[in-house]
Amino acid sequence: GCSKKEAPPAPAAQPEAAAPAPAKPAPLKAGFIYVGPVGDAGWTFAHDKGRREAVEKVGADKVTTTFVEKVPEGPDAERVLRDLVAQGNKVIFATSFGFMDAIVKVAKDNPDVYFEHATGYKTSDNLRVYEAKFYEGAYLAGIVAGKMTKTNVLGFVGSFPIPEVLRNINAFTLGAQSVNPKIKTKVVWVSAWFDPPKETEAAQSLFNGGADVLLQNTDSSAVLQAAERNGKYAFGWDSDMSAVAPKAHLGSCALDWSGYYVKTFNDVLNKTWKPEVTKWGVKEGTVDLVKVAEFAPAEAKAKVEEARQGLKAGTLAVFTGPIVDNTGKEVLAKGVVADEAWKGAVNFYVKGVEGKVPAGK
Amino acid sequence: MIRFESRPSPSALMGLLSPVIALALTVAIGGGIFYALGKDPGRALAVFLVDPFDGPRALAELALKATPLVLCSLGLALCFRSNIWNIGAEGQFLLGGITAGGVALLATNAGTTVSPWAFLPVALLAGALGGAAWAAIVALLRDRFHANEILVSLMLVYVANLFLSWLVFGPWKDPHGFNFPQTVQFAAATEIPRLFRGMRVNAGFPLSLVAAVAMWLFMFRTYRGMQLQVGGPAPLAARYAGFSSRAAIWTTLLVSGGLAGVAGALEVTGPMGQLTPHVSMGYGFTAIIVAFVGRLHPLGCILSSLLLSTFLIGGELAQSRVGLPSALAGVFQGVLLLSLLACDALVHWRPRLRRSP
Amino acid sequence: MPGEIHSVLGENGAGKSTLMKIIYGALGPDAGEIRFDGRPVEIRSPHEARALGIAMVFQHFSLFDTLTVGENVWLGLDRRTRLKDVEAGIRRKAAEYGIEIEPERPVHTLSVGERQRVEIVRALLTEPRLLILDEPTSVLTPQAVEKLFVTLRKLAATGCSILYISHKLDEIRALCHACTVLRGGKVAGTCDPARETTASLSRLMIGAEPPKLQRKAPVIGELALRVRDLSLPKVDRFGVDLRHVSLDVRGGEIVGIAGVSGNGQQELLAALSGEDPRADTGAVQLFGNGIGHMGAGHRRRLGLHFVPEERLGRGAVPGLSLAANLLLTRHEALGKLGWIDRGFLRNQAAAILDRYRVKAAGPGAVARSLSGGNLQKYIVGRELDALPKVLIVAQPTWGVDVGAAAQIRGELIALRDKGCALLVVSEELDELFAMTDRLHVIARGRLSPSIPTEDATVELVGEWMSGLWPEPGQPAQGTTGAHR
Amino acid sequence: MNGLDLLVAATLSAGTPLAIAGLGLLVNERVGVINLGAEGLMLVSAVSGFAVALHTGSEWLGFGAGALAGAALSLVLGWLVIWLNTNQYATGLAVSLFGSGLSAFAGIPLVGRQLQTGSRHGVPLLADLPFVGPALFRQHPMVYLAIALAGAMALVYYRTRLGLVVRAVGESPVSAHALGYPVRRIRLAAVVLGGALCGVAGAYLSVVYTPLWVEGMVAGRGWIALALTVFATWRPARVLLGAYLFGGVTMLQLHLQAGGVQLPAQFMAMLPYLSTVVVLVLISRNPLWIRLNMPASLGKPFVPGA
Ligand SMILES: Nc1ncnc2c1ncn2[C@@H]1O[C@H](COP(=O)(O)OP(=O)(O)OP(=O)(O)O)[C@@H](O)[C@H]1O
Ligand SMILES: Nc1ncnc2c1ncn2[C@@H]1O[C@H](COP(=O)(O)OP(=O)(O)OP(=O)(O)O)[C@@H](O)[C@H]1O
Ligand SMILES: [Mg+2]
Ligand SMILES: [Mg+2]
Repeated sequence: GCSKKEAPPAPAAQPEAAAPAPAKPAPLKAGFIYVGPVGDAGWTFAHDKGRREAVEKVGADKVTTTFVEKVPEGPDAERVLRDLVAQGNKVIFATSFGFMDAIVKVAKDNPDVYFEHATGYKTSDNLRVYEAKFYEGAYLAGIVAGKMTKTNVLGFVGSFPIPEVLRNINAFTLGAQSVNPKIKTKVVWVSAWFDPPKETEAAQSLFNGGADVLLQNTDSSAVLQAAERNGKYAFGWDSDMSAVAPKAHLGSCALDWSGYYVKTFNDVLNKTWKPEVTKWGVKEGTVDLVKVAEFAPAEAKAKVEEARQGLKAGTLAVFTGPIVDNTGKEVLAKGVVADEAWKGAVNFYVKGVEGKVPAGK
Repeated sequence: MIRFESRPSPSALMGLLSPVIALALTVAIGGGIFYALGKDPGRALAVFLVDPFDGPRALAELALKATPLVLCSLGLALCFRSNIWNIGAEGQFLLGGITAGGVALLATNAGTTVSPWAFLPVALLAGALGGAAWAAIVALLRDRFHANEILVSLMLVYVANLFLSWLVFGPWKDPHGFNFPQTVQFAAATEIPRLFRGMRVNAGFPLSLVAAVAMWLFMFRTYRGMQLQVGGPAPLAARYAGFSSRAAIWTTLLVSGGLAGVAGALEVTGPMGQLTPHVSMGYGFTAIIVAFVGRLHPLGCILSSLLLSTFLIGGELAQSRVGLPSALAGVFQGVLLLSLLACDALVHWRPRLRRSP
Repeated sequence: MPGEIHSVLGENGAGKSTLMKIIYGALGPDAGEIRFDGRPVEIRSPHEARALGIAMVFQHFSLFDTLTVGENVWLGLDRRTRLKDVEAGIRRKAAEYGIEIEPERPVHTLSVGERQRVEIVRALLTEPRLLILDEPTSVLTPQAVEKLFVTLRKLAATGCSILYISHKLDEIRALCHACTVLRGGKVAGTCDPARETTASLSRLMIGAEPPKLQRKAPVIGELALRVRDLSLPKVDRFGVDLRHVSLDVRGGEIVGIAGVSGNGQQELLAALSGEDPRADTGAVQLFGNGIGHMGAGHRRRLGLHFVPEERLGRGAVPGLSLAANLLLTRHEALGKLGWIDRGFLRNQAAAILDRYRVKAAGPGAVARSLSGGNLQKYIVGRELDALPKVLIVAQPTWGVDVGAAAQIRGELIALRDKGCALLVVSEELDELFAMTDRLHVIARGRLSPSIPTEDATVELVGEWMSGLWPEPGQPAQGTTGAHR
Repeated sequence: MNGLDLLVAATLSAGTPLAIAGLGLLVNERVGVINLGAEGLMLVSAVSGFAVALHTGSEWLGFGAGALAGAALSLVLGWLVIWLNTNQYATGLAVSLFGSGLSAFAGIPLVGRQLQTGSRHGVPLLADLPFVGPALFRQHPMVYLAIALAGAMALVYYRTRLGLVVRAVGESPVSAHALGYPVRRIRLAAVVLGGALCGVAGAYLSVVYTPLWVEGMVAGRGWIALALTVFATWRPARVLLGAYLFGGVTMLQLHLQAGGVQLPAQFMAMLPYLSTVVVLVLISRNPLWIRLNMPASLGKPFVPGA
C-alpha cells in the first residue's frame, strides 16, 4: 500500500496555523526539493514518505514542511532553493546528487539557514550531507536471491555505472555468494533512472539470458512486474513494493528516511545542528530488507536475520577482505574492512559478476 | 451557434487583443480548477502570473530562464519559415553545451586567468560550432540522402543526451569527484559575465535580444533572408528565381543549430559552471512552442519566451507557495497555451452568431 | 435551356469563375437564388450539384497529384462503381471524344494540357445535364479544340446544357448559342454570339476594341541565344527526353515554338531558363558564352529572363506581397550585403502596376489575391521592365482576357523593337502567327527547323506537330526552306 | 546466438506499443494532421486504461478506456487545428504538456497499485512448436492485433474507395473540397480515430506491457512513434517494420549487454536511434518516392472556400 489518496499535503499553505498560538514559538519551517515526482514509487516517493512520517513524529506544531517536486538538476535548482530560503524555511533538504552545486552556492549566501544534501560530498558550516548504505540492503537481498535461484544466475538492472550502483551490484553478488558460492550475476544498463518500459525490457533480456532473480537500481517497480509475468523473482527497491507483485516479490530494499529527518528537525530545534557526514544503514534503520516473502525458505530468512543482526552489531561489514574482482585481482586484502574512500572509488565488479564495468576510460 | 468568418485581412487589433482574451480565458478556467481543489484561486493565479515579476531578483531569474528560449526559438522560427522542420534544437543545445564546456574545461585545466569578457567570445564560438555541427549532420543527410529532417533531428537529440552522459560518466569525469558524473567546476575566468551583482542574469540575455533584432533584420530586410522564406511555401518559385534549396537547408540548419549551441554554451558556462548529465531542461522542445506562440516572428519570440518562462517559474512557485502539485501546474500551462493558440484564430477569423436553420 | 451552349464572357476578374463555383455548390452565395429546371434550388455542396446533374471542369484543376488518372476520376463520381469499371469508362469516353488519356498514369506526371483532359473526362463521365466548362480550351491544340467542339455539340444535341467560359472570342462565336457578359460581378448584357463580330463582343466586354498589333519589319541584331544539339534525359518517368535540339534567337526578333503540350516544352524551357542546369555548358550559349550548367539566377544576371506558364507558385510566391515578389527576379532594390530598400521596392512595384494596368490593391497586396490575368500582367511587366537582352515567355496570354492579351502582345513586340531577343512558347497558333518572326515546332522532344512565320500555314504547322518535318539536307517541302 | 527465439519474442512485444501508436499517428498524418501531442495523449490513455483495468479487472475494458481518453483529447486537438486553424505543431505540443500534467494529477491515487496480471498467452498448438513457438506464438493478443491492424490499414488505404478519399483529403484538401467531400469532418474523424489508436497503445503500456502506473511512464515512446511514421513514409506495413526494428535493436543491445558485450552503456543505448537514422538514409535515396508518399497537406491548415 503505497497509494495515497489525499492531495499532496502542504502544511505550508496554511500560514494562519501559526498565528493563533502566541505563546508557542512559530514552528520550524523546512523545505524539500525533489528530483522526481512524489508519485514515482521509488526514490522521491521514499523521501516524501520520510518527510511525512518525520513531521508526524516531531509534531505538526513544531515543524511545517513544503516541497517542490520534479526540480531539474541544473540551474533551476538554485532558483528554487533561493525561493525556499526567501519564504523563510530554516532548514532545506535537497534530495538528489545533482543539486550539489546549487546547494553549495545557496548555502554560502545564506549562513543562517541549514542545508542538507542527500548523497553528495561537499560540506560547509551550514551544509551537511546524508546518505544511506543501500548496499547493505542489496547484500541482504543477495542472501535471499542466493537461496532462491535455480539457475545460479542473478540479474541486475543498472541505471548508470557510478560507484553507488556498482557497490550495490557487488554487495548483491557477495550476499548471494555468502550462501551459494556458484552464483553469477549479469548486469544490464538502461542509461536512465526512470524509464519503466525500458526497465521492463532490460528485465526481460536478463530473464532471456538465464537469470531468475533480479535486483535493480532504477526508480520504478517495472522490474518486479516483469518478474511476476515471467514467473521469476525480483526485489523492490527504495520502498516496499510487495503489493506490486505478490508472487515474484522476494523482499524490498526499503529506505526509511524518517529517522534522519527527525534527527535533523530536532538538531535544528535544539540548536545542536553541526555539519557532519551521515551514512546510515541497517543499524540505524534507514536501510532494510522488508517484507521478505513468506515462501522464502526458512533457512534464507534465518541467514538474513543473522546478517541483519551482524550489521546492527557492527560485527559484519559487507565489504571485508579478501575481495577479488572479476579479473582475479585482489582489491581488498584479507581481513581488511573497507573504508569510505575505498567504497567511494569502487569501479570494478567482484568475482562472479559477468562483463566489465562500462566506464569510458 | 457561433460561426467563424474569414476576415478580409488579418486584424491588427485582434493581434494585440488575442493574448489578453486568452489570458482571461485561462484565468477563468485555471481559477475554476484551483477553486475546485480548495486552493484560493486569487492567490494561486497571482503566484503564476504576478510572483515571477515580483522584484528585481525575480526579473533577473526570468531573464535568465528566457535567454536559452529566445535563442533556440529564433533559429527555429527561421527554420520553420523556410519549411525545414528542425525539431532537434534540444540536441543542438546539448552539443553547444558540450563543446563550450569542453573549451572551458581545457581553459580550467590550463589554469587560465584571462578576463571573463575575453573568454566569452571563445565560449560562444565553441557553442555555436558545436550546435551547428550537430545540425550539419541533419543538413547533410537531408541534402545528400533526402533523409527527413524531423526524424533525424529528433533521433539526434537522444544520441546527444547519451553522448553527454558518456562524457560526464567517463572521460570528462572530475577525477576528484568521488566518481560522480560531473566535470570539475570551471575556473572563474570562464564564467559568462553577470550583469548585476548578486543576480544570475548574465551577458547572455542582452545578447539574445541583439540576436533577435539581428534575426528580424535578416528575415525581413535582407535578400538572403527573403530567399530562405520562398523555398518553403513555393519551391517552384524558388527554383525559378534561382534560389538554391540546398543553400536554404544548410543556412537555416546551421543558423538554428548555431543559435541553439550558443544557448547551450551560455547555460553551461553561465549558471551551471560545469557539465553534468542535466544540461537542458528541455529548452529545445519548449522553444518550438515559443516560436509558434511568437508567430514565428523574432520579436514575438522574445515576448513568448518571457511568457513561457513566467509559466515555468510560476509552476515551481505554485508548489512551494500554495502547495499545488506540479502536475496541476502542467495542466494550467497546457490550458493557457491552448487558449492562446485558439484565441489567435481571432486574428484571422471573425466570430459571428448564426441562427440555426 | 436544354441543349443550349451558353457562354459567359467577361474580362479577368469579372467574377465568372466565382459565379460558376456558386452554381456548382463549391461556394455559398451571399444573396440571391438559383433556379434549376425552373425550380428554385439550394445547392449546398458539389454532391448536391452532381445529384441535380451539374458537372464542372474547374479553371484551376482540382486534381490529386499522387493519384492516378483513374483514381482522380473515380473520386469525382458519386456512383458506387469499381475502379476497374471507371478505368474502362474513361477509355470508352476518351475514345468516343478522341481524347488521349491513360487511366493508370499518376497525375503528377501529366502536362497541364493532359490534366485538363482528365478534368473534362471526369465531368463527361457523370453524364451531366448541365456541364460547366471554365476555360477548357486554353491548353488544347487547335485540333483538340475542334474535337472538343464536336463533342460539345454532340453533347448538346443529347439535351445537355453547357455553360462555357472562354476568352477566345472566335471559339465562342463558333460554338455558342447565347452569351452573357459579366462586368465587375454584374450582368452587363446578353447577346447572340453568332450575330456578333469579335470586335463587337470585345466592346461589350471591356468597353473597347482591342488595339491592333502594330508590327514593323524586324531589325535583326547579333546572335543572342544559341542552343546546339541539346539532349537531356527526362527526370520524371513520364517526362520527355529532349533530343538534339538546336535553335538560334537573335536580337530584334521573336522566335516562336509551337506544339501540343507534353512534347518537351516544359523540359526545354527548364533547360533554357536554368531551372534545370544539367545541360552541357556549351549546349546553351548566351552571346557566345556557354551557360548550360548555370542556375536560373546566374543566367538572369547575364540578361536572360523568363516568364513561366504557372503564375502562382512559380512565377510568384502566393503569400508574398507584389513588391516582395519583385525580388524573385529583380535586384535593383538591393543595397550592399543584400540590404532591401523597401521604399524603393514599393515604388518599383507601384510603377509596374501602373504601367501595365494591373488591377490590384497596391504593391502591398499579396500575389494570391490577384485574378489570374492580372497576375500574369504583373509578372510579364516585371520581366519586361528589367529590359532583358533575351526573354523567354511561356504561354504569354494563357487565360488572359482579350484586352490584356493584346496589351501583353503589344509590349512584347515593343521589346523586340528595342533589340531584345524573344522566344515565345505557346500552344495558340493564332498568337504565334500574330507575333513571331520565325517558328519552330516541337514534337516528342525534337525541334523542327524554323520557317519564317509569313510562310507558315496552319496545315503545315499541324503536320509538323506530328513530327513530320523535312530533315536538314532534304528539300523542305512547301516552303522556301530558308532557315538560318 | 542462443536465445534467439526469446529475442524475437521480446522484439515483438517491445515493438507493439510503438506500432499501434505509429499506426494511429499515420491515420492522423494521412489526412494532413500532424499530432505532436502523442506523448501526452498516450499518458492520459495509460492512466485511464490502468484505472479502468484496475477497477474492472478487465484489460480489454482498459484498452477501451484508453481509446476513449485518446479520442477525447485528440478531439480537442482536432477541433483546434481543423476548425480554428491553429498551428498544428504548437497545438500538439500544448496538448502534450496538458496531457502529461493531467495524467500525473489523475494518477496520484494509482501509484503503486497492482493489476491482476493475466495468465501467459499463447496460440493453441502453435505455441508448443520448437523455436517458433516461443519466438512468435506466445504473445499477448494485442501483438497479433497490431499486425492485423497494419494489414487492414494497408488494405483500406490502397484497395478501397474510402482509403482513396482519405488519401485525397491529405493530398489536396482544396481539391477534395471542390469535389464536395466534407474535408474537415473527414479530417476530424481521422484525428479522433488515430488518437484512439494512440490511446490503445498507451493503455497497452500501462495495462499489459509494464504493467503499472507511474508518472511519465510513456518515457518518450510517443515521440518515437511520431518518428516512425516519417520513417515508414506513411505506409502501414513499414510502420510495423520500423517499430520492430526499433524495438528489436533496443532489445538486442540489452541482450548483448546481458550476454557480456563490452561497450559503454551509453553507446549501446544509442544503437536504436542510430540504426533508425541509418535505415532511413538507406531508404530515402529516392526523393521522388518520398514526395509521392508524403501527404502533401501535412501540417498545413485548410480553410474551405479560401
Ligand atoms: N461576389 C463577389 N464578392 C466579392 N468578390 C468577388 C465576388 N465575385 C468575384 N469576386 C472577386 O473577383 C475576383 C475574380 O474572380 P474570378 O476568379 O471569378 O474571375 P474570372 O472572371 O474568372 O477571371 P479570369 O478570367 O481571370 O479567370 C476574385 O478575386 C474574387 O475574389
Ligand atoms: N472559416 C471558419 N472558421 C471557423 N469555423 C467555421 C468556418 N467556416 C465554417 N465554420 C464552422 O464549421 C461548420 C461547418 O462548416 P461547413 O458548413 O462549411 O461544413 P462542411 O460543408 O461540412 O464543410 P467541409 O466540406 O469542409 O467539411 C459550421 O457550422 C461553422 O460553424
Ligand atoms: Mg476564372
Ligand atoms: Mg481565368
